[in-house]
Amino acid sequence: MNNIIKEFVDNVTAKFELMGVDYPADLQVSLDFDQRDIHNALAYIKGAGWTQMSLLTCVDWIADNEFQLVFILFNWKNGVRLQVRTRIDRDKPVFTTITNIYPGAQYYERDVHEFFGVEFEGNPDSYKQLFLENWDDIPPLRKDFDAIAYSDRKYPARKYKANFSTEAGESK
Amino acid sequence: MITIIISILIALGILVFAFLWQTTLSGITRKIVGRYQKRYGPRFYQNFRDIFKALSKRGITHGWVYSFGVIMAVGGIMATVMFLPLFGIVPFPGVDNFFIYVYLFAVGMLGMAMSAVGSGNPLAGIGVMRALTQMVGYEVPFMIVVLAMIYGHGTSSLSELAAIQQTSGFLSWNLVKMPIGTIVGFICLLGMLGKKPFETFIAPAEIASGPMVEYGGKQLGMLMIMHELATFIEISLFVNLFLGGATPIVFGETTVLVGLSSVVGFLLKYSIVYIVSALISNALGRFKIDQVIKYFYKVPIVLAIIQALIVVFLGWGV
Amino acid sequence: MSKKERAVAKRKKKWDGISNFFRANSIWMLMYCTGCCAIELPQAMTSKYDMERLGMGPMATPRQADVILVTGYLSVKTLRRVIYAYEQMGEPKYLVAFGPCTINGGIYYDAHPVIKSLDQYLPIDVYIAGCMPKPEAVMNGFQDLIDMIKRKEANGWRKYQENKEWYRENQIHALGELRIKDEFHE
Amino acid sequence: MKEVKLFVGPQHPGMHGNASIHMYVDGDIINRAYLLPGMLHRGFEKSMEKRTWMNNIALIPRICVPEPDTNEMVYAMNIEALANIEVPERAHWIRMLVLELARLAIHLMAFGGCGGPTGLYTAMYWAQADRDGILELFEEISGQRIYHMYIVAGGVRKDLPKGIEKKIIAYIDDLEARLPDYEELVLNNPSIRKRLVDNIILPKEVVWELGVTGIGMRSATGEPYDLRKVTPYARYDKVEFDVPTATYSDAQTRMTLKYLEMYQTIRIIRQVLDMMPKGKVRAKVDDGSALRWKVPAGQVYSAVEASRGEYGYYTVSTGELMPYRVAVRGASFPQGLLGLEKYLPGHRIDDAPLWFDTMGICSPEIDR
Repeated sequence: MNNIIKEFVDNVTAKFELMGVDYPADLQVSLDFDQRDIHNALAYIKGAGWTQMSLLTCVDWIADNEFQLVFILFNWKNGVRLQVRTRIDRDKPVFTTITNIYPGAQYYERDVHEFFGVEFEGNPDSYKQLFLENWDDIPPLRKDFDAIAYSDRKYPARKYKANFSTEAGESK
Repeated sequence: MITIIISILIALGILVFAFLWQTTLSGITRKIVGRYQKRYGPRFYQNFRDIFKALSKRGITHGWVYSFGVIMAVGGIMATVMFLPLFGIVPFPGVDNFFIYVYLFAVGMLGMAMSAVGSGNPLAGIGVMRALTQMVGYEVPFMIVVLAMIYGHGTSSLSELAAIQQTSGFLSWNLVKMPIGTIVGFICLLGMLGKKPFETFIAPAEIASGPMVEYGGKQLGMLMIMHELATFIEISLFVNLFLGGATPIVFGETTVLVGLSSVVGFLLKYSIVYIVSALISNALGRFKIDQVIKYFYKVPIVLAIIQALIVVFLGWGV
Repeated sequence: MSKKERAVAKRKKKWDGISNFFRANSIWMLMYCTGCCAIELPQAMTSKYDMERLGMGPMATPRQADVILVTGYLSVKTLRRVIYAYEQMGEPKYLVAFGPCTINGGIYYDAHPVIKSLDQYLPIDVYIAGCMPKPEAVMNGFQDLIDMIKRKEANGWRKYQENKEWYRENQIHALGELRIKDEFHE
Repeated sequence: MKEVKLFVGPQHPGMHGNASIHMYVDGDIINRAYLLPGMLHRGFEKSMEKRTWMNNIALIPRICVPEPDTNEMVYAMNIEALANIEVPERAHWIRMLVLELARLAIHLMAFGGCGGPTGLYTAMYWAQADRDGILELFEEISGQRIYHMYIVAGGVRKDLPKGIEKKIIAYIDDLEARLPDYEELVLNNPSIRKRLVDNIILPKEVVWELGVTGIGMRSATGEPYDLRKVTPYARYDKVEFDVPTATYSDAQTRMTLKYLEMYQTIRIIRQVLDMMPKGKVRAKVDDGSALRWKVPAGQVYSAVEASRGEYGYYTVSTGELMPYRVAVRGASFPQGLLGLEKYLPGHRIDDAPLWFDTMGICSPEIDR
């Protein structure tokens, strides 16, 4: 099994400029690509047997001022899972859609747009609201969005005389 | 003059009896179905509580068509019940023709359809559309069978049709004489009652109870009364047409005893038909509306035509 | 109070007593699973606990129903629909709230889409404790509701009528606007 | 005829959970349909960033209500992969037991759920009554009927109670004897077959396009694409079981596969109870207070086979007290959103709830 992974990683390295390779778990490889290469890389990976896109998600690296887009791909033939990752600028989060490669990404892109504000060019539906309704703040899963403050502002709680809330969750 | 008053009193008595009897029976059936589904089930008088609770709630209206339609529906069905012969007693002698029930019944149903569409809810519209489509489905085979029966017996009076079947005991029932017709009649009865698999126009999981979708409070209570009465009419028609009506189960000289036993006989047959239909209903799923129509126009209509041909050309079952 | 008014009030009271008997024994609940506590409702409804014994049954639409069950947390999006449903229901109507999430947000006290205390937006007749309430607790809660109706204490709907402005103000604070055009896919 | 817009749900008896379908119907035929999710959105992914690694264990089962154990399992697997925790042998087997019991419960619920849209309420009553037995077993094992919070990082919370094996065996014996009744009642019932056979077909090529997994995928492709076989987790490589497959995915096939999977699940449970070793059930994961436990940095994705398909979490740790980001892949996300939009048109209104039921759509995990 490790041979397959190694061979595949070698192939990818030969074709594309990889920013990093990691093996976070058994049968799992993470590949970091540059934003320019990612569409070609995904098309190549899909051709190599990773036909299923399990997840498209985003991580907000606020310290680096970057968003990281993560594509989880799975190959049912040999059970190897790929994390294909790329970083985009946080101030101008624009990315080209991958629905032409993985059509199933349509709603994941909408999800990421809604929760992080990443725009997907070429996905005409991605700007529409999906889970939230009448949202009036910055996208909620960004790190600079303060959910507790928002919640306190919008939904007043009952006043108790004693303070029952524990500090465990909020402590640093 | 006095005869008219007596007739009206008898008719009102039938109305009250029909309501009490059918509501009780459907409560008992709920209990039986509950046991069938491995549970305890409600009390047998639960349906009365439901109806009176609904009547005690505050109603709303969606315009005069909506309110008027409900009254028309209940009124039409009540009128139908009042013309219905019960235990051989005919409230208005001479006007217990089968076609009277068909037309009066249609008035009530039309009122309900009008009212439901008047509520403006699209689900109600779809439900009414389905109900009418289903009506087209079951009316045709049912009518063929009943017309054949009327042709065979030479009368269209419901009480006479029942009386003919009481001449020589069990063997003169239409169940024995026209077995194919009875099967068709029972399938159509399931369609009329809206039992599964022909529950398509109610279909809570699809169109949220169809025509009933916008009813609440008083209107819903009235519609529930209407539903109980309509069930009474449909099953009474079936029992009178196919199962010999109010046949006595005790034979002898005493008129009172025989009369009472014929009442029991009628109610027994009525209960069996209703409970069997409820049990069938709970062992089956529901069809889609296109499947309902295809079903009615395939099996029952062919059987009905065969039965009609037998009656008309062979003369069996007369 | 004049004699006539007293007579009217007396008659009304008597009528209320009779109707409350029927109301208590025939509670139709709205089939609306607003949150996770609804997963124990099938258990309470079906063979083991059989809610129908108490005369309770599920109903398809708000117009037909008497009681709405808020089963757990409410996201703002659901709150809007619950308000729609509650206002459609015919009076008298009751509201049963499940779990701690309806009291102070429960485990979702810091979640951006979840409201904290439901009684700011809608009047509550009975709270059922537990996360999630076991079927026994659910049945007990319904029994409480029945007793309250018999004692004429389940007056949430009156409270809602009388304090409508206050409730409306809170609703609008949480929801932005109450009625929206629900055309999000276009 | 004019196109009519129908809002099916969120308050609708045919909806599974709190979601809504916007339908444009022409008569009875659906022209277009979209799912409107978000009624159950609770912002889990945000809340988890604000709680410690241990606190989250109480939060995650709530993501998928009917089958919460898969949540606990993937979360634990992620932490174990990040922190390189060796799980005790017995814990693996207990996890399998819990996961398979949960699978049995949700398949029973699916059988009951099939009764709702088709009008066969008897199936619903029977299935819920049988499911109650599993919930009672869970209550004895973990102390909770629905949300067990039983599988934690490093093993399971506590050992199985004494004598539970006998009860489980008695229960599954009983259930196995009753399963043919379900076959008669649902799968072989002519009126239900009329609704299910050749209806709501999921074509093979579409499966890949959508990313549908689980029963939907296996019923269309005919390949045993089950994560328990492809990438065995826990000790699924040590037990024998078959993955039922089919090559024509209509609603009837999918229900039949659920039915056959119940037998396989029972088979797994028997083997697990036979082969379960004695020993510790929880590895020590932290030094001192669990609340100050820091999971090493890393980014990892784990998935398990839920009843609806691949259920996964993507976890990002920066070595802090709390997760940096946890992304949830709901197993029914593809078939619920895109699948519904693409494959419901052309069907009748009556088929929408059946799509939900046979594809096993769980709205809380779509919304998170």
